[in-house]
Amino acid sequence: MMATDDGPDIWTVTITIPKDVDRDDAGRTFEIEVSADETILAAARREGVWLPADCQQGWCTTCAGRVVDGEVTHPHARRYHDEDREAGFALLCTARPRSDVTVVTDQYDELLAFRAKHDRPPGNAKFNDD
Amino acid sequence: MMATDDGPDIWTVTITIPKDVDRDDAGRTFEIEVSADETILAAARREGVWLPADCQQGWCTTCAGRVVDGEVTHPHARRYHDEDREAGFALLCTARPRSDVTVVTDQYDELLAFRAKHDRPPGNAKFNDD
Amino acid sequence: MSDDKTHAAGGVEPGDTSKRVGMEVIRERGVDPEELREKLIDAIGAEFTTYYYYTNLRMHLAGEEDYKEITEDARLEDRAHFELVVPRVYELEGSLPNDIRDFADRASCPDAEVPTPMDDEGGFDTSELEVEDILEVLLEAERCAIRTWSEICDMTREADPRTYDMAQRILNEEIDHEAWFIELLSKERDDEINPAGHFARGEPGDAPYSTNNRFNDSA
Amino acid sequence: MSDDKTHAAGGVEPGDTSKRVGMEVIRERGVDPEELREKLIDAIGAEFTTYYYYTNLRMHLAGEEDYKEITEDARLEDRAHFELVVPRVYELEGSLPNDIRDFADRASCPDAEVPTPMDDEGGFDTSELEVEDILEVLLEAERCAIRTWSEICDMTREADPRTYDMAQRILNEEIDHEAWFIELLSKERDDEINPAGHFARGEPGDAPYSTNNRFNDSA
Repeated sequence: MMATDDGPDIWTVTITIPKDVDRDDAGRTFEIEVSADETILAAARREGVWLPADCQQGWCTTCAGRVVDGEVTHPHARRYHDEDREAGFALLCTARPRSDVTVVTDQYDELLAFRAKHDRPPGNAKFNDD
Repeated sequence: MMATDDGPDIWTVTITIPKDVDRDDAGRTFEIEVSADETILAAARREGVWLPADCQQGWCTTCAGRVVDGEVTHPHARRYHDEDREAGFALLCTARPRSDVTVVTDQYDELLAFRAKHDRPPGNAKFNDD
Repeated sequence: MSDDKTHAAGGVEPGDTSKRVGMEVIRERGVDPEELREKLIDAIGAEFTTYYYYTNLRMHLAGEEDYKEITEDARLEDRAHFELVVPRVYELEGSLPNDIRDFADRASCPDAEVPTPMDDEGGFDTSELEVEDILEVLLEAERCAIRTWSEICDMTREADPRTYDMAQRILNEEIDHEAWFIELLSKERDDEINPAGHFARGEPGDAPYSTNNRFNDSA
Repeated sequence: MSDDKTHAAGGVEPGDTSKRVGMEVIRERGVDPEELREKLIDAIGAEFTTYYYYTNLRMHLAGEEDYKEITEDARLEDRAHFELVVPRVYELEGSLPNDIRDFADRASCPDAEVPTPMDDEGGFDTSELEVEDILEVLLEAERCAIRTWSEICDMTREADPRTYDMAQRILNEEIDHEAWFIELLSKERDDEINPAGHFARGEPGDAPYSTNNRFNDSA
């Protein structure tokens, strides 16, 4: 955490891109500063790290990631459940840091399967297992 | 039951109209013959007893009744649940007799409330209790 | 709408906007406008869901251009029915459900699904699907709609000329639709000639009886 | 579609209808057409649900005829977007979900509900509802749509001119819509002049960029 006299706290967010994603930055790790009232996605894109996203309202789950260490909050997410949090999932488009944080990106498929398992959208609407 | 050499069995269906419905036949009881491959609704309307109905596909529940005695089957109902049966509800538009039967008509409001209590449509879509 | 509004029939004070003469005249004639309104919501729920479901059904009438185009007419006309009656729901102090899933759940007719399971690749398993199976779903959906709008004609005939007018216009088209699908299913399944007896629509979804606002081609 | 169809890029034998050159050219250029198709279904799920939700939102902009008519434009244009892209989903060997509730659940944008609870009489409790609350829901729905179609432009720009063309045409209208609602919300909430800079549509839901088939006024 950086000391700031004015404005919100600023935290260090470590972003790990999985090795197997189909982008140039696969396998890389970035460290960025994110203020407490900024989303991890917006901060990353500002710093030139292009994380996947779509609605940016915490609904579609395209931006799903996993929190490996630290704490985030999702004040404006439209579809984020206690069980998502307990399983370590975050929606990076709405997630704001509340401590120094380490996240792994590109967890859309994983969250979709998790949601389907818990009979939650959009996972249960995407798999034809009925 | 009437004896028949050819065709399906024919059963006696006793239809009781509740006293408090807003129709001329409120409080009356009718006895009609219904063959095993005919619905109670169709037989009643054929005999001039105008029971309420809408979709006539066992979906909308407008024709809901209660089986007081005897047995019916719902081979073509689109939305009829085990718990409906256990609670004595029938959808008269699709219900066919499997014995002599006594039914009470005009149970739409009751079935709606029952469905809502069990979080089933259309009851849960009609009450704004969320 | 205040909670203490009474629903007894009768007088509306000058300038009172908490009551509508357009509803009280119905109540005075023995029909509960709130009950009618809720039935209208159910009925247009079915029009709205068939608009959706007919999209898939139409597409799967593959290789049958004539069936596809007739289904497209029915699809767009059902949408026109939804558009026609929504304002009436509001006039009767109602609204559409705040959740589209509730709208589907309370629709007065069944979901008109493609009668085959989905496969694992995002489409339908069409290996066992026959054209006549689709035509039968379409036919039964139209029959349900005929029953619904006939019920609404019954409810309104003596008490509510405005809703009756809408209901009979929609019913006109639903009866057209049943006749079409009886013709097509009879020929396809039974090789039987069972004419609908209509001329073709001018353009897809022409809705000759029910279209709202001729100046607005999108309705 | 047989189960053993391979998805490797490459040759399509003469007369082979189990593969589509229209998909293989996309795959050869590095985009997975199946993944794209599923994203298109999500995107038009949002267009379809906003078509529904804007009906209620529009009605509740009571007494604001100008806001109502602009919302009606957006409502009918979102419907046109759904109509425009459905055929593309099929071309890419997909279909709409067989349950309308699944379509809503997988929509890429949130339900755009009227931002007030329903009351016990079948309508909304409007006692605390402000015009600006509705305009904000509309604005955020348009912003979501802009993000979605921008993503689809990104996915298709180098590989799929046909889908790219649709996406950019829809995006054009979504950007119109955001500008409208920024203008209206700025004035209503902040008494601030923030012009959209557009001329009015010719008729409700004109969809100047996205309308499919000009010969079919119903699309």
